[in-house]
Parts: sequence; C-alpha cells; structure tokens
Amino acid sequence: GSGGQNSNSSQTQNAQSTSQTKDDMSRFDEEIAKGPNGETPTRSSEINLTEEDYAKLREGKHKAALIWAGSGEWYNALTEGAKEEFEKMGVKIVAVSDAQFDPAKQATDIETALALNPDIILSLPVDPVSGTRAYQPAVDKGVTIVFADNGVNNYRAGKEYVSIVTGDHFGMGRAAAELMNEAIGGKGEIAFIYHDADYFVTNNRDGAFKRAIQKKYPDIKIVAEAGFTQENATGEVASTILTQHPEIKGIYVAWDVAAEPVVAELRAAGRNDVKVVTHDLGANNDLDMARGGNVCGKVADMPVEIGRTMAKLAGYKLLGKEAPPFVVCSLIKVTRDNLEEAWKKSLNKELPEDILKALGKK
Amino acid sequence: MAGMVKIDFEENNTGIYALEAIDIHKAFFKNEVLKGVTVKVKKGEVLGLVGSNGAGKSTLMKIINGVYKADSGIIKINGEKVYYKDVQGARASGIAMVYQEFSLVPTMTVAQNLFLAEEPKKGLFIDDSTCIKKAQEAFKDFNVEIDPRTYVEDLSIGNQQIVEIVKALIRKPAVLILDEPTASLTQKEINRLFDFIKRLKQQGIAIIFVSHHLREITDICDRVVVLRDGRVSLDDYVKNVEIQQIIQAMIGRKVTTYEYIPPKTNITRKQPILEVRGLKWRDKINDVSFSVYPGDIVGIAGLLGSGRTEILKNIYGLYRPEKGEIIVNGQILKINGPWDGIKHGLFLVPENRRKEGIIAGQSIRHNILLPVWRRLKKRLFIDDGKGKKIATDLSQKLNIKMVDTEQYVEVLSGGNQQKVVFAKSLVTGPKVLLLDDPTVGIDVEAKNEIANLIRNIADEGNGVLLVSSEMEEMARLADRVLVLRQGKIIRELSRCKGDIITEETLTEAIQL
Amino acid sequence: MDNFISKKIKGFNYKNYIVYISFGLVLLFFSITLFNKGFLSPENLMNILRQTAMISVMAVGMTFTISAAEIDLSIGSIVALSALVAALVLRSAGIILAVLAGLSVGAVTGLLNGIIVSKVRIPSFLVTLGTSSIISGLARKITNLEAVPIIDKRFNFIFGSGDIGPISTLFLWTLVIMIVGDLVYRKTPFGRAVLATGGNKSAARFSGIRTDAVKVAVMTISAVCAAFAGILYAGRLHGARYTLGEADVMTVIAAVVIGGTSFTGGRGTVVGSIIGSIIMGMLNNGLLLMGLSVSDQMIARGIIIILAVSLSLREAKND
Amino acid sequence: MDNFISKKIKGFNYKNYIVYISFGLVLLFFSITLFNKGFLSPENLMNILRQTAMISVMAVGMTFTISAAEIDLSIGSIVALSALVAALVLRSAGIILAVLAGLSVGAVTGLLNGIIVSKVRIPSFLVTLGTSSIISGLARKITNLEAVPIIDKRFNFIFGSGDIGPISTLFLWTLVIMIVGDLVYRKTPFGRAVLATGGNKSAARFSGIRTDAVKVAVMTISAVCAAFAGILYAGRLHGARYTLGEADVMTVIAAVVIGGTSFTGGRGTVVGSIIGSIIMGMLNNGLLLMGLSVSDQMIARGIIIILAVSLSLREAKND
Ligand SMILES: Nc1ncnc2c1ncn2[C@@H]1O[C@H](COP(=O)(O)OP(=O)(O)OP(=O)(O)O)[C@@H](O)[C@H]1O
Ligand SMILES: Nc1ncnc2c1ncn2[C@@H]1O[C@H](COP(=O)(O)OP(=O)(O)OP(=O)(O)O)[C@@H](O)[C@H]1O
Ligand SMILES: [Mg+2]
Ligand SMILES: [Mg+2]
Repeated sequence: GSGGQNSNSSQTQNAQSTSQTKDDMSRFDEEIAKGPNGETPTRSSEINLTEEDYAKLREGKHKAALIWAGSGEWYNALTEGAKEEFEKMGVKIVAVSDAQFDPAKQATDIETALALNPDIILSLPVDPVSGTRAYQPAVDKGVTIVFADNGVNNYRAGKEYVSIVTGDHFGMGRAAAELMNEAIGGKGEIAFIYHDADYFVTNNRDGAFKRAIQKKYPDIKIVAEAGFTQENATGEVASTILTQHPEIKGIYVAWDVAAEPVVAELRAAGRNDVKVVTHDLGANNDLDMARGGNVCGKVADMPVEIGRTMAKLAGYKLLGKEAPPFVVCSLIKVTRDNLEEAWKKSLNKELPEDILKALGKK
Repeated sequence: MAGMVKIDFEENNTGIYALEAIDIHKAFFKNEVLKGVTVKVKKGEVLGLVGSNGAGKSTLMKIINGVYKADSGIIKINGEKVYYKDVQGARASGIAMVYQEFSLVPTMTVAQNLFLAEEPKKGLFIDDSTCIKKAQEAFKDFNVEIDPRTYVEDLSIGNQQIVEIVKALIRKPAVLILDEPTASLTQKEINRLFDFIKRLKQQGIAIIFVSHHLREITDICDRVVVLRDGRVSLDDYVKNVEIQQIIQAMIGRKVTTYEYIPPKTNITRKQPILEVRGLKWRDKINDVSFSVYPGDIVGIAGLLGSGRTEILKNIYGLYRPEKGEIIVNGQILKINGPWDGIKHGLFLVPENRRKEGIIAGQSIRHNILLPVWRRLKKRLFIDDGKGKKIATDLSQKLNIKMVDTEQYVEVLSGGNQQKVVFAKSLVTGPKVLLLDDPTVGIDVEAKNEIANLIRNIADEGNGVLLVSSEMEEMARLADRVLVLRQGKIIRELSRCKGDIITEETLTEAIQL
Repeated sequence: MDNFISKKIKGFNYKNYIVYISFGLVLLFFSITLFNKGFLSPENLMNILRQTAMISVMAVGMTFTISAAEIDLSIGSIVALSALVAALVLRSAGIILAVLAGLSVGAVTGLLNGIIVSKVRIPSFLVTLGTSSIISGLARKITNLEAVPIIDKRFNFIFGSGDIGPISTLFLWTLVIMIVGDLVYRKTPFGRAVLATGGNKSAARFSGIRTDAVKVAVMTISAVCAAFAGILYAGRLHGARYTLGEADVMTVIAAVVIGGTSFTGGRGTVVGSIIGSIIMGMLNNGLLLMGLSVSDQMIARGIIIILAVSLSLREAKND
Repeated sequence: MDNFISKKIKGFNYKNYIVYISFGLVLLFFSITLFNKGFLSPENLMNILRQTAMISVMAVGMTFTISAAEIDLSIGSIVALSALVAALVLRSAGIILAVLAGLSVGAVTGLLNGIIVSKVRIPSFLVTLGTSSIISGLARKITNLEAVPIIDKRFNFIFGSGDIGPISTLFLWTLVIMIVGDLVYRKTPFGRAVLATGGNKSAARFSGIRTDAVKVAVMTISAVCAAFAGILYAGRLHGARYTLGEADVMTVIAAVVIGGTSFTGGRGTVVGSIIGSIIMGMLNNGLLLMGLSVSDQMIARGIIIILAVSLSLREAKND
C-alpha cells in the first residue's frame, strides 16, 4: 500500500540518489529537493507567525526538546534559530541531544526526552529506516514533531509529523559545481573527495555535484575520486591524489572541516594553484579564502533559518494552522566577496576579526 | 623415628618401582641441563634429590610432572611406559607436585586454589561449601589457622607455602613430588610436614623430596640422589652415606658447615647504629625495643606469623609505625618509604622473592642494579659499562648459574634467583642490613659464601638484623638473638652474656 | 545477589562491592537533582534498563575476556555485521535461522581472534583491532552502506521492541544473560579456569588448566555476546545498519572496569559489570534530563565517573 | 614455549625487533604492489613522515605510560584543547607564550591524571576516560565549537607547515622528540625506574623507587606530548578546532603496541613506537594509492596488520 510508496520515494530523496542513473538530463534537472511523498517545496520565507499567534502560543507554556543527529557549528546555528523563535513563543527548551550519528543513541535520546513530557520535538533523524521505530513513542504521545533535512520512512506530513524543513542539498551540490567551474576557468581536471558513509545530506550534495560536473561541464574531468569517513583523515587522501594526479586544478571536498587537512596538504606541497570548493562556513578555511589561498568557493545553507522555520512550523501545529508539508531554505554561494554577508545570513554571526583584517575591512 | 623409616623401607624393598625416569635429557636452547639422568622411586619410599643451585632438580621434576617435555628419555609408572604431554596427563597417572616457585592464583581464595581444575561438583555447579569444609579439615590436620575464604594474596609467604603443600596432598596422589617444600617454613611446620610424609609412606605413596637442608634429607629420606652438572653423581641408601659424602658429591669437595662465625674484632656496644624504641604496628607488633651496634649481627627468631617481617618492614619504611621511633646513627628518622630508608643506609632483603624481590621479565643486570641506577649516572646518562662490570662481578662472587647478566631472571633456577635478590643488597653497601630469610633455596656452598659476606659487612662497622626460619643459619651468624612471640620480644639471647646460641637452644626458645 | 556480596566481603575483597557504592552515589545524585523531572518515574527507570541492555549483554561477555587478562576491541564491528546478517537472512528465512546466522558471525570472529591470540601469541589488543577493522569493512560492503529494515513483527517483538506487561523484552534478555553468565563465572570449573588463567597463567598451567583453550573460549564468548547484542539492536530499531555498535566498545570496557573487573585479570564479577553498564546508562539519561548542553554533559559525565569511583573506594577502604 | 624462552636466555628480547621485520614486510609489500604508483617517490615518503608526525610524538609519550603498565585515553582531548588554547593566546601574545599555554594544558591534565591514579588508585583507564570527557567538553566550550585560525606565519612555519630544504619541520620535531625520548627511556635512571615500576611495582618500591612519583611522571609525559602534538596540528592546519585528535588515541596505542611495548609493562622501546606509527601511516598511504574503496581499505588494513605481526613473530622465533 501507500506505506511502500512512501518508503520508496523517501529512499529516492536519500542515499539512492547518489547511485542514480546519470543518463537523462531531464530527470536530473528536476532533481530539486522534493518531499518524501513527492510534495513540492515551500519557501521558508512564506512561514510566518503574527504577534497574535505568538501571544496565543505564550499562554500554552509549551516545552520543546531538540533531538539532533550530531553537534558542531552548524547544529549550534540550528539551535540558535530555534531558541530565538521559541523565546518569542514562550516555549521552554528542556533538552538538547546529540546522537553522534548513532541511530541507537538517537532512539535512546527520544525515549529519555519524553520523560520530560515535551509538547514539541525538533529533530534531525540519523537514519530514516530505524527512525520509523525510534520516533514511535513520541508519535504515540501525540508530540508535535518537526523534522530537519529528512523525514522518516512510512511517516506522512500532517499525520506523524508536521513537516520537514531542509536546505536544498541538490542545489548546494550544483552550486558547488558552478563555483568549481568559475574557479578553474571552465576546463581542466579535478579531484572529488566525498563522504563515504550512508548519510543523506552529504550523499545528496556530493552526488549532485558529481552529476552536475558530468552533465553541465563536459570540459571538466573528475580524474580522481576518493571517499573518507574520518573528517580529520582527508590529508592523506589529498596527498596521495596529488602524488598520482599532479595535473589537477581543483578539488571538491564534502564539507568545511574535512577540507582543512586537504588545504594543509596543498600548502605543504606548495600547490596554491589548486582550487578547493566545499560546503559550509568555517573560520579556518574562510580565512584562507579571504587571503586568496586555495579555498575559493563555498556553498552554505541556512541553519539558523532552518531552526527558526522549524520552530514556527511547530507553532503552526499548536495553533491548528495548516502547515506546508515540505519547506526548503535557500542556499548561498560564498566567495571572497560576500563572506561577511554569508556569515550573517547563514550563521547569523559577525565575521571573525582575523578574516575581516585579511579582507582589509579593519 | 629413623628406625621407623628403615622398617617400612625394608618392607618395600622388593616392591616394583612406582616411578622411573630413565635417561632423561633436557636442554634449554644451548644450555644443556640434564644429560641423561635416571631416578627411580619405589612405593612407600621417600627419595631425596639434592644438588647445587641450577643442577637441574626442578627441571627434572617438572618433566616428570608434564610441565616440560624431555628432549629424550622415558618415564615409567608402576613399570609401564607412560606418555603425557601436559600436567593433566601426569595427574591422570597419579602424580602431584609442589612447585618450588609460587604457583597459586593470588586473586583467588585459598579454597578455590586448593581444588583448582578438579572442583567437586553438585550437579552442574561447583560445590563451594564442600570445598571449604574439606579445606578446613585439611588445615586442621596440619594444625594451622588458615581461613579457606581468604584470598591467597593476603596470606603470608609462609602460609602460602603451606597452602601449596596442602593443595598437592589433597589430590591424594600415588607419586608426590615436593620441590623445596620447607623453604620459608619454620621448624614447627616442617615437623608437621614430616609427620604427613611418614603417614603417606605407610599408605605406599612414593615421594620425591627436594631440599637444600641435608639434615632434612637424612631425617626423612630412604634414598638420596645427587645431581651434578646434569648427571647423577650419587645414588644410595641414606643409611649408607654421611652428609659430608653428599656434599662431596654435590660440589666435588667437603665444606665445613654450621659453626658460628665470630666477628673479627669484638664488638664495642656503646653507640648503636640502629635503635628501635617502643615500636607498635596494628596487632602484629607491640612495644618492641632493641638496638643494633656496629659489627653486630642481631637475629630475630620466632614462629611463623610472629611479626618478624613486620618489624623489618616498619624499620624500612614500608609500613608506618603507629607508635615508636626508629633511630639510625643517633638520628631519629622520619621515613616515608624505602627510598628514605635507603638514603639513610638501610636496605631490606625481602622474604618474598617473587613478589618483592625480582622483576622476572628483566635481565639479571637490571635487577641487581635496580637500587643504584642513580649512583651509576655519569653526567646525564647511566654508565652501562660500569654497571655491567659490577653486575658481572657480583654474579660471579655469588656464583649465579647463568648464561650472562643479560639473561632474564625468570629463567634462572630458584636458588639463583634468590642470589640475585641478595646481590641487590650488596651493591647498595648498606650501613644497616635488614635480612628476611635471605638464603631461601640457596645451596650449601653458596650459603657458606653468603654467611661470610654477611659477617664481612658487619665487620666493616655496619649493623645486621637477621630474620631466618633456618635456625642453623641463625646459630651460625647471630651474636645476639631476640625471641619474638606474637609481636613481643619475650627473650634475648646474647653470646657475650654467655648464652649458648645453637639450633637446639633456639628451636626450644621459640617453641615454649 | 545479596549472599553473593556478603560472601565476597567475607573474602576481604572490597574491590568487588565498590561498584554498588558508586551505583548508589550516582542514583542518589540524580534522585536529588532531578526529583521533579521524572528521573525516578517507573517508565524512565525502565527506559534506562532497556537502553543499557545491549551494553550489558556485551559487558557480560567482556567480563570473561578481561578476567582472563585479554581484551576484545572487535565487539563493535561484530554488532553491526551480525545485525545486518540477521536482517538479511530474515528476508528469506525464519527467525531461528536469522538469529543463528547472526550469532555465527560472532562465533567465527571470536574463534579466529582466540586462535590467533593463543597460538600465534599476538596481543589480543592488536588482533582484535585488526579483525575489528576487517569486520567493519565487511559490514559496509555487505549491503553497500544501506540500512536493512526488518518488518518481521515477531522478530522485532522478541528481540527488543516488545513488552511483557510493563517489562521490556530487552530487560528480560539482559536478566537471562546475566544469570547464565554469573553462574558460569562463579560456579563452574570453566569460570575458575578463566580466573586462574588471568590471575596467574603459569600457576593455572601447573594446575593442569589448558590456558590456550581458555583464551579461545573467552574471546569467543565476548564475540558471541556482541553478536547477540547486534540482534537486539536490530530488534529494537526494526532494522540494521553498518554504524551500529561503533561507539560501544569503550562504553562496554568502562562498564566492566567500573564493575570491578581488573585489567590485569583474575578478578571480577558479572553482576558488577551489569551495574557498571547501568551506571553509564543512568549518566546518559540523567544528564540529558538535566537539560545540559552537549558540552556540559561531557564535562559532567567525566567528573561524576571519577568522583563516584573515588568516593566509593574511600568508603570501601574505611570499613 | 621453551623455544620462546630460549630467546631470552640469549639475553635478547626478540620482541624488540619484531617491529622492524613488520616494517620491512609492509614496505616490501607496497613497493611491489605500488612500484609504478609513486609510493617510493621521495615526496610520497616525506608525506608519510609528515603525516605521521603527530601520532609519532604522542606514541613517544605513550611508550612511557604503557611501559609503566598504565594507559592514557585522554591524549585525544588534550590535543584539541592545547591547540585551541595556543591559537587563542597567539591572538594577543607571542609564540613562546602560546606554546607554553598549550603545553600547560597537557601538564595540568597529566598531573591530575597521575595524582588520581597513584593516590586514589583508580585504574588509569577509568581516570583518563573521565578526564578525556571533561577536556573534550572544555575544548567545545572554550570557543563554542568555533574554529580558531592562526595567522602568525612564524608559528605556522615552525610548527608544522614549514620546510627546511626538502625536510618538513614536522619531521624534524619528530626526530627531536624521538631522540630525547629514546635517551631518557634507555639511558637515564628515570627510564629504568619506569621500566621497573611497570615490570614489578612492589619489587621496585622495595628497591627504593618512588613508584607513585613515577606514575605521576609518565601520565604527565604522555599528556604533554599530546599537548605538543596539538600545537603541531595547529601549525599544520593554520588553525585549531575541537575535533582535532578525536580519532588518534587508538592509532597511538596501536603504534606503541606494534612497536613492541608490552601492555603488562616493563619492556618497550621508543624507536619501536615511532616505527609502529610509521607503519600505520604507510598503511593509510599505500592503501589509498592502491585506489581501494574505504571499505576495502579497512579490510586490507586489518589483514595486513595481523599478517605482518604474525609473520615477523615467526621470523623472530625461527632464527
Ligand atoms: N624455563 C627455562 N628456560 C631456560 N632455562 C631454564 C629454564 N628453567 C631452568 N632453566 C635453567 O636450567 C638450569 C636448571 O634449573 P633448575 O631450576 O632445574 O635448577 P635447580 O636444580 O632446581 O636449582 P635450585 O636448587 O636453585 O632450584 C638452570 O641453569 C636454569 O637457568
Ligand atoms: N592479611 C594480609 N594482607 C596482606 N599482607 C599480609 C597479610 N598478612 C600477612 N601479610 C604479609 O605477609 C608478610 C608476612 O606476614 P606474617 O608476619 O603474617 O607472616 P610471616 O612473614 O611468616 O611472619 P614472620 O615474618 O613473623 O614469620 C608481611 O609482609 C605481611 O605484610
Ligand atoms: Mg629448583
Ligand atoms: Mg616472614
């Protein structure tokens, strides 16, 4: 029945999309983020609460638990965004958890958090498969659940959960491809260092980047592909690629932290001609970018925005408002020129001093 | 009692051999230890096996018990060839052994150790209550108080030795091997053991008894076999041989043993080098006071558990005295640990070789020089050349049987390990030497050598405090003897005050 | 269990009941700080027991291994592979076959570990580090990183998701494993052989114990327990994934050591290890309920572990 | 068994040179399988040395700890905190101050570990597991998970990014630490005290060694080495973040054990540990050059480690 369909389509949105057939262009272009059940995305800017709404919510004295998959700057921003909105709604955050990407730990965290009887759970699921079971206790208790980035197999918006708020991961991948194209002047050989693990966010971004290069930029060749699981262990990967493919002009790395050792290796090899493109903001690499080093392009999504929107959508549910099932936050292509703006938009933070100096803005 | 020995020896004269080990060869690497040794023992016969340290006694016994595989040679039980490749095999053939080295599991209780690998079971599970009951009976037989529920690591070395013996006896073997069972036991326990051995003889059990105390051999054994350089150099009935003959067979010459070695110059007892005042520690030592003067060798005699070891450990800074003062060279010491003791010229030779004496997994050199690495420092680094020389000289002086000083201590024979422990005390050149059973398992010849060394140390104006379970050693060295009972000094014997100090007088002094 | 404790105390081995004091201290701490936050609610306590089940099961196995002075780092990878194998077999075959398949992953790996350790004499740390890397690799390849859902309701009920009355089947499994493990450990010749091998290998040999066989046995036990934990994970999560158990090795070892089993071997208790695992579970649970940030949870966890153990040591020594 | 012992009769612990055979085997293996893939190119070899520098530095410290029969699980967290502290201090102060600040993170943690281990007598495994959790928490809080870039060119050159001729400063640092460590370990009374303490603690005490002080010292050494590794990471990456060193603990311990240091303490070599760390580095590098997938790398790594060590043991015994 429908259950089967759901799980299929949600699979499409997840891991499998990396292994999708590259043949038909059309299939690829419509590869915009779609809801697990094929819902068309709504812009996060369209999600708003009025003053009355806030006032009403404040009377509820609700409690919320934030059940994340990991922790880091990105999750901090996510939490910040949610906190900000929840404060307006008078919602108290009673628990924040980090599953360290372990589905069992996440199941545990959910059970534990429920002992605090939260009315709201904002969560980023580690694993759509085991998620079905993991969130069941919360569903049974009628908790208002809003997901980030991805849903859970066999769940449907408006039923088990309110809706999903996500960055446009396919879009991010494609944007990265564009940046790479600009960076190396439209032609040349590049290396592709991807996250070799089953995690939909990175899988979708990496997959989209690769396909975009193959489809849109025939003059750009991916001559070296290597996966990693340890974000600190990418230096070895980069150096071996340089040994075997000294001719490369650019390297794509799955995300910012993983790109740091890569940049270090490029420096050590004295290869400031090799351009690095990656995802997410991060002081170390952004400084490198500001000083015109190897890093020359990044794509960032809007964790703060996602957090805010998730909180608002929870508000929708509590107010009985009709909530869109699938909301997508925009992304931002980051280069040396718009670093300051990007930090503001994405992380809601000022650019660190060192970087401002490097940009000559201080 | 000797008479009784002869009697049932005659009885068994015609009986077939319970155990024969014929033409046994064994080499460890290039080190040929046994070069064709044959020993036979009849039912109800006690065979004494002697030989100097490193002669191969324990190796032979371990081969018979299936621990080592002989390079060649055959073993017969009741006249039939047997093959076994491990200890289970040997046990199946009715052999049990008390090993020379510590072979209990310290982290398990006494009862658990006694029945290890053949626990009595009730249904699926071990019947602990029976274990404990049987154990208690066994200890009552031996009339020692050991609670089967205590952990072996909490037992004194003496009591551990008793547990080892009981563990072998409890297995009701047909052939019983005792490898230096009397080490670190006092006369009291030894007598008990001998009573047992006699009982077992009557039950027709064949016994091999290894010891360096030739007196014990002549007391309890029917026949004696002497090993020398991996060969049998003597095999005869005890009634036919004199102790001196045995020694001759062991080391190729006679040695005069046992008589008192007097100080070179008589001792002037004015300013004590070590003084202990009103020492109290737990319930083991109560108000103990005494002095040791330069040139003095003071013995502490007492029964097992009388607290001799504790006195030494309190002086040395291993235990913190609850009351009392330790005074060295007129200076009251505040000792927090052995390192302080050593700074003030104290050094202790511990009774527990394995636990407190050696680092088994390291070389002879590293063990001997352990207390003096600091002194061997030349500018920043250790002068290993000098260290090697010192270690080699000492090993030769004590004639440690070894390949070289880089050899690991764990592969030395028991007696040679003990020599290593004693050697440590010599490198430090102590002003006050504390000895706790310093010559356990050391052979007659080396014992003489060490006795002389100890006397020399005293003669150089140092003090020696000697604890020994061997009264002959005490009698040979001590100028004065403090008799200890339950942590109190009940009597002092002093040669200069005209007391006679001999094995007999001492034994009787501590008993009553 | 009471007479168990008292027996040990008679043996003057306070080390064996430290863990109970630690347990009391941690429980007390959270009962006070969280008395109005549902920490002591029956549901929450059952949560803790359910959530720690897999760690507890592995801790039982690891108790044998560490008591024999060995270590097993491969359990984490075994969890994942056994769960995946069971889930895959379940697609085409029945529960029993699936479970056997999962367990056999453990049995094979454990035997391999044990044989290399005892025959080739490589430290178990290295051997199991190696096999762990191999098994993880296989777990990743077997489904090419994809998670395998389990739809068999009976399987899911029996292993992990079901409740009998208020009691979770996971907890029942823990009880079974604990009781069996404890009896084998304390009451059988094999248990004694393990302790002897760990406590003094040569003494054990001299007493006629086949220490090599013992080492093979303990490595196999811990591996099979890990495989069973994997099956429980699969049942609890209605699916298997190659990342399962990744983070568990350290938790398990910590549980066993807190439980009073000594790294040098020869000393330990199965029940202690279970308590140790529950202590770890209480920490995760309590600190989350306190609403601490992830960073603060880490700091608090570290402090509490050290404090609890120190205080209990003091206690234990002072009487 | 006898054969095994016979090696020691020669007064020669064959365990000490196994690592060199393993090293040879692994090198040979890759030279053959990768002879045309640049494995033996000078740049690549220098890459390996550069990339293993931090592990090597930590391995030197850990050699002391394990030789004294202790373990230090907190090094990973110390790496991160020391790097962050150094980077932060560097904003407002000079290199020397920054380095001292970083190292003092190690010193303080190490002292704490050591004192708890030796005075309270909690197994170092538990103590350092606890402090590791505390320090990681602090590392996360100190900058609220933000990375701290380092702009000081001199710092970056000296610690990690610079080359002197063809030689990376990272490699030079490794050399310095190795030589100092090896001399202290083999040639000083302290080194002998460490070995004695690990070999038989109470025998060492009886011979006048302050075993408690030794334990404090070794815990401090490994912690300070970790702190220095953190500084090298910072210099190499031109910045610090809380995730540094996360995965290093196991690698370091493995390097030390492959290097021939025994877990039960009392024997080991510093150079061996360095070789061990380089072996681990060669494995990463070689398997990547082979173009294996991550999964296959894992499998291969496990197999090679076990095979290399077994074969070398065989070698070592049979001559
Ligand atoms: N496991 C072993 N490995 C190598 N050599 C050994 C081993 N055991 C004993 N040896 C050597 O064999 C020789 C005989 O040792 P053994 O223990 O049999 O002597 P012993 O007669 O028992 O001496 P002691 O009277 O001191 O006990 C010694 O030189 C010893 O170094
Ligand atoms: N319950 C115990 N726990 C730990 N160690 C103990 C215990 N009982 C005895 N010992 C240790 O055993 C050694 C000897 O103790 P004890 O005096 O009881 O036996 P002993 O040496 O035969 O006595 P003595 O030296 O008077 O013959 C001492 O080092 C003591 O610390
Ligand atoms: Mg012997
Ligand atoms: Mg004594």
